[in-house]
Amino acid sequence: MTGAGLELRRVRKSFDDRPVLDDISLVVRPGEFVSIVGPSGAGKSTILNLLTGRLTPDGGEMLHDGVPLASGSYRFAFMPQRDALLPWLRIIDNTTLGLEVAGMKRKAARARVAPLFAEFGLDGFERHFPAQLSGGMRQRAALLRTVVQGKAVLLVDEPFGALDALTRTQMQQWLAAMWMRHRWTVLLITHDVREAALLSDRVYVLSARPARIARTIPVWLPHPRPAAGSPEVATVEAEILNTLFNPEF
Amino acid sequence: MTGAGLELRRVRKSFDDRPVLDDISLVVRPGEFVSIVGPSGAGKSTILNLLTGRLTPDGGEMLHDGVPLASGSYRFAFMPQRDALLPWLRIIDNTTLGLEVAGMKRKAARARVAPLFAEFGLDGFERHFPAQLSGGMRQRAALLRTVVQGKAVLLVDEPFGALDALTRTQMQQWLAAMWMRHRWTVLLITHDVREAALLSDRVYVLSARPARIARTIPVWLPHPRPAAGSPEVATVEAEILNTLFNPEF
Amino acid sequence: QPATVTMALDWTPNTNHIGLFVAEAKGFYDEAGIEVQILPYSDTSAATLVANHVADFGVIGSIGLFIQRAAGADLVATYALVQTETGRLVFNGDREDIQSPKDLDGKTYAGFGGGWEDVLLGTMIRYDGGRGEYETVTLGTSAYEALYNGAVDFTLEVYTWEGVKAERDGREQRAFRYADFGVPDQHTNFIGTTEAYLAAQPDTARAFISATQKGYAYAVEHPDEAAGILVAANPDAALDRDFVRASLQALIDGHYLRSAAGDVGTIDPAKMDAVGNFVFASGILRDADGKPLKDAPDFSTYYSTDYLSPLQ
Amino acid sequence: MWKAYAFLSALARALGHAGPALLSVVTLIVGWEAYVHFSGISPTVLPAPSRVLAQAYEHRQTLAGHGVATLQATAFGFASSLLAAFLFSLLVDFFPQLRRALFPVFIITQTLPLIAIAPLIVLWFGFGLMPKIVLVALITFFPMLVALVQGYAATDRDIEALLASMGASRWRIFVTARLPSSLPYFFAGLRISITYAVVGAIFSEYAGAARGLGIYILNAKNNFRPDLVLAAVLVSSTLTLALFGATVLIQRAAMPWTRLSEESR
Amino acid sequence: MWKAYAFLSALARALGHAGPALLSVVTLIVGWEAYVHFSGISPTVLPAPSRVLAQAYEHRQTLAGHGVATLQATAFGFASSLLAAFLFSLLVDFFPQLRRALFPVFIITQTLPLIAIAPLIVLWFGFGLMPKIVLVALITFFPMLVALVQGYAATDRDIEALLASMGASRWRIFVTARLPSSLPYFFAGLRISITYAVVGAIFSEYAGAARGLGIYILNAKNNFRPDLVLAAVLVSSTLTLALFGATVLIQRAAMPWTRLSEESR
Ligand SMILES: Nc1ncnc2c1ncn2[C@@H]1O[C@H](COP(=O)(O)OP(=O)(O)OP(=O)(O)O)[C@@H](O)[C@H]1O
Ligand SMILES: Nc1ncnc2c1ncn2[C@@H]1O[C@H](COP(=O)(O)OP(=O)(O)OP(=O)(O)O)[C@@H](O)[C@H]1O
Ligand SMILES: Cc1ncc(C[n+]2csc(CCO)c2C)c(N)n1
Ligand SMILES: [Mg+2]
Ligand SMILES: [Mg+2]
Repeated sequence: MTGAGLELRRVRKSFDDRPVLDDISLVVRPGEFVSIVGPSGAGKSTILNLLTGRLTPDGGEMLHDGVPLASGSYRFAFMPQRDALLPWLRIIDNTTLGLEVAGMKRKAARARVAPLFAEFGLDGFERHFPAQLSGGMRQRAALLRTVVQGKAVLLVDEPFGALDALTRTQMQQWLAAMWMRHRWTVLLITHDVREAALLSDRVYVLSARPARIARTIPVWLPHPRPAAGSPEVATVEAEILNTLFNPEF
Repeated sequence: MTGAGLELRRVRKSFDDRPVLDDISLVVRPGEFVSIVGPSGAGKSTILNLLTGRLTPDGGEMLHDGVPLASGSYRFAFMPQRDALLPWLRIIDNTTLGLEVAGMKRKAARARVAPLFAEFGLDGFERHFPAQLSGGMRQRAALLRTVVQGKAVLLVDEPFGALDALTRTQMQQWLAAMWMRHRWTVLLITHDVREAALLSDRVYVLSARPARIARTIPVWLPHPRPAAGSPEVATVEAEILNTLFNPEF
Repeated sequence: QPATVTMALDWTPNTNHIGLFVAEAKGFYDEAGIEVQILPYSDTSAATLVANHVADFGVIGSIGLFIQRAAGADLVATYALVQTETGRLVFNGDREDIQSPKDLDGKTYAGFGGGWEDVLLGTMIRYDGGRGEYETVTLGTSAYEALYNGAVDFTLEVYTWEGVKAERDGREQRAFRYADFGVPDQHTNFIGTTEAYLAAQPDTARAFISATQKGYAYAVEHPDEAAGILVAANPDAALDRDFVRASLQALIDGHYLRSAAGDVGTIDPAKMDAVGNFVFASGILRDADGKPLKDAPDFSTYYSTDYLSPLQ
Repeated sequence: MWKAYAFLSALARALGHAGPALLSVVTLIVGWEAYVHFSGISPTVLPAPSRVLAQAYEHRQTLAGHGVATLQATAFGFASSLLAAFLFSLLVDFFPQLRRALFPVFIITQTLPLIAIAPLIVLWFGFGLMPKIVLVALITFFPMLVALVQGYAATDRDIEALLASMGASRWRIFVTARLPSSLPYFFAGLRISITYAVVGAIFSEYAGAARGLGIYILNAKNNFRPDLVLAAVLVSSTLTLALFGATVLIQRAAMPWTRLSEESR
Repeated sequence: MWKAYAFLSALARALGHAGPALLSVVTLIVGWEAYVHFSGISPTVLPAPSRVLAQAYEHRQTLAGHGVATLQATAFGFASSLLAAFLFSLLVDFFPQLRRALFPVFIITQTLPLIAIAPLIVLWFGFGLMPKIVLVALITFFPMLVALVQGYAATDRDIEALLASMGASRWRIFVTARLPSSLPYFFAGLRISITYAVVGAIFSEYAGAARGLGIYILNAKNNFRPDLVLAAVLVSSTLTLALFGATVLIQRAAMPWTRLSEESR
């Protein structure tokens, strides 16, 4: 039952006797866009912390391409909640950060990142500080920093939660377009039911803490999906919402 | 062309030579739920500041029931962005604040507010401090404080912007239900296109600064509207989004 | 390489210190093969600096010497700056209500913060038939301003400095001499060091003391030049040359620096014994644990005249 | 039952917190004691802590008397300072132009070296409580003023807009919103200032006074009793720490909403 | 052209800012001068500012000499204090348990009345630069340590999580994230501490030194020259304000990202 991509099997995690993750099993196949939706405090960020190696699970297995994850292997590129750009680094230095930490020389890292600025709509902003960019541009810079690391899977935690609703909609459409072009393997954490429905190939809905997978919702719709107005997307949304608001779940 | 309710005619406002409101005309009839949607920084909050008397317009007219608004008349109840509960006052004192400022004795004010706690889902939390309440409860307390003032119009600025997406959806449905029961006259500012489509009888879409009314979208759908999944609501949403994202507007 | 001697002062430079500056300026220290560094007055008393080996020598008050020695501090007086008491109890001249020390009962005294002041004043007032009860406000260096402003009733001064200054400034003052009211006459202050220093560097000590003695003797002989030296050596202090000259004259005329017998710097065993027994009897001599001494110590160990040169 | 358990676990936690602190303080004292004993250093240079404690106990009555005088000076001085800071904060809040005019003057007062100023203040104001009050106020007034003004500025603009929309007067807004908003800043300032207040009071006594720990220290110093100097230092530090602790307790009592929010979520 | 305009308007704004301040300072000085002239108060009690200025000018060389000595003591003391604070902040950051053990000891040092401690420190460390360094460090070390530790704690948890996910070492995270995060706190602490540093240096000179403004003040006072005392106070305050201004400039240079974000949005 093993295979390519990322796989979690019956993963459990408690903090001081307080169970947070009860029983989490999920898969992300190469090239898939998978989302996790769940109530606040359910343990969504905790799942990513397990995958980045910040936390170790109390039980269960975490496999990548069928091999158990060793601690300290740093196989995945992580994009934290909000953008987490370092305010004191210029955009160019922010985007090369992962490469430099991984040991690449500054010059080589810049050479790797530079050609991507145009595609990410950041051309000409290399020497700006993050505070000089708009919210949407900052998110694009953060995503650029994430993908340029060339890791197998992108772990993205609520990237657009702090943006206003209009900018958020724009960024979702931009991300959908970028994903179609590059077909990154993505595990996205979100609060936003519509975001999950718009972007994902599959949505895992978490129960409240201690979190289990309450429901797995495959989304068989073709990409790209319209920002609003498609009844199919609306159906997926309704399905997610029903699971979330179902008192029995 | 005058009538009952609130009316703005060709209102203009600049800050230090920077025009913010260019030409705003709108009406809110008694019992109507009207929304204003627009980009960040367009001047939405500025409109409410004009109505509460914090700012005075540079030009144009503001009428209530056909009579020009005198400064210092405080005819409207205002609910600011976020909840703006006073952290050092217990919920009961927060909710009676408007009445007490208007000169009512504390005892009388409490007697007026007390029966509403149950309806607003705050029963038993009278003596709690705001920090002890969840985000949704805080919003309900803030709305209770607003409606209990018994003013002719409720001015509500992005009430749910700070909530997570799931709680926000719940609160929107709760507000829709409350509004159907009480038929308050509401002018709602929001970033959230779906919120506007779900709740409003009419949506004014603002242009970017200096703001004009780019489009007026009447919503002829019956209340209550489903939280997700109605194609009619989706159509309204798409209409608003198209106006907002139209580069010519 | 000349030996260096550090010397701590007890007050801003004044005519009590004149011999030090004269010896320095006239090259007496150079001739003696030593280099003297005069440390400015600070909030930490010279006796403390000396006893703790921060300074080699220092200007030490007479009664302070007895108190600290009794408490076990390693201090020895090696040179008497003055041959007879320069201090006196002083108050403004217009105080008709103060005619003799007993009138000081109930008045306010501006003090410097030391246990012995109480003994001195108490003795004088009681000797005169008073109760010895007065208020103390500890003012330290602000005592004189407070007296001149009338904020306090009396204080102690060095006649040859503050007293002369008051005369020159035309300020009416009256005073009581300690010796007139039951307090034995004393050398008001000394140049002192530690036994440890004398044991380790007897030659340097001798060189320093005798050169200093020469300085004082020279100052008595050449007051005009000496006054000029003191003023020039202390530009920061902005001293008034005429005042310094007048002060020096008072020191000379009163035989403070050179006794009528011609002694300069000599420590008089009789005075030391009298004062020692006086402070012992008053009960302010305490041992290292703060308990009053039971037996009178041998005061001759408190000083040494071995380092003076037999000048005359 | 629950209460008793909660109390015990709170106590355990407090001890757990205090443990390392106590340990290091005790280590320091024991090390000092050992050094004095084995180095044979003279007690006039560095007295052993045991001696300091013994002397503090022996002279407890005198020390208490002087301590009370210092406490009194601190209390009066600090109270005046607080009152003045509050009145000026009101002034500056209602007439913001005044801020630019007054603050630079206050900033300059903060750069004055106290040792130079203290004797002058004593000469100008006499030897009573007044110069102490002035000096303590000089040290603590501006930090408290800044704390209050910062606190007012930290008021949530939304809350002010809300109150204004209700027709609240400027004064009503001040009392209902700005003043409570300033409390955390006020107490942060208070905790620091109270420390300086004690030191300031001792200072002014040192420059001239009839009683107080400053005088006691001066006398002990002039009588070559560093053990008594340190005994007085012990009293003054204890006083300072006690006042510090008191402000923490007052803050908890004055701001119940911050306390509750931690407990019961 | 634009540059010139921008410069001129910046100047106008600065003057607009400085205007009320200058006005009130000048008013104060003129009022003081007038009071001295018309009250006929003795210059030994309260000298007129004109006299203070004239004397400061007349004794400018002496004052400069002592000022340099004080500046030197301040600089050495503050540099040592900064170094120690940084090393301890590192220690406490990497071994958080140490914090609980060390901080209470440091807090106690902050409650010690300096007038009592200064002479003892002179006794222990002699008459040279050392006691000054120790005293300045004693005053400024803990505030700087607290500022740094607070600054580290203010680091965005997300940024740390991000760096950890990239495989960054504890040290790399410290250098890349925690240290830059602490800069605003560091500079806030610096601005306050530098003020205390000057006062502390003067203090230690007062207790014992060969040169310095403290010594000068003490001598002037004993010679009944309050005008010279105030002239030295003027020098010391100017020194403090200059150092304060320098820290503001250093901050602007060291944190370009905060400056730019205001200009160009
Ligand atoms: N390091 C930790 N130590 C103790 N408890 C933790 C830790 N990290 C998270 N928790 C707790 O685990 C629960 C889940 O936290 P997590 O951040 O994973 O939630 P989340 O689903 O990401 O929430 P949100 O949607 O608000 O981001 C919370 O109750 C949180 O307080
Ligand atoms: N009192 C004021 N003085 C000067 N400029 C102001 C003032 N109030 C608002 N502005 C400016 O007016 C513009 C509109 O502000 P406003 O708060 O009305 O926008 P908004 O549409 O409510 O934005 P958001 O969606 O972010 O809340 C902004 O550029 C703002 O900087
Ligand atoms: C120049 C000079 N003036 C005053 C004192 C202070 N002082 C210390 S003891 C004492 C009284 C003498 O019996 C006085 C007045 C001093 N040391 N030197
Ligand atoms: Mg999370
Ligand atoms: Mg707004």
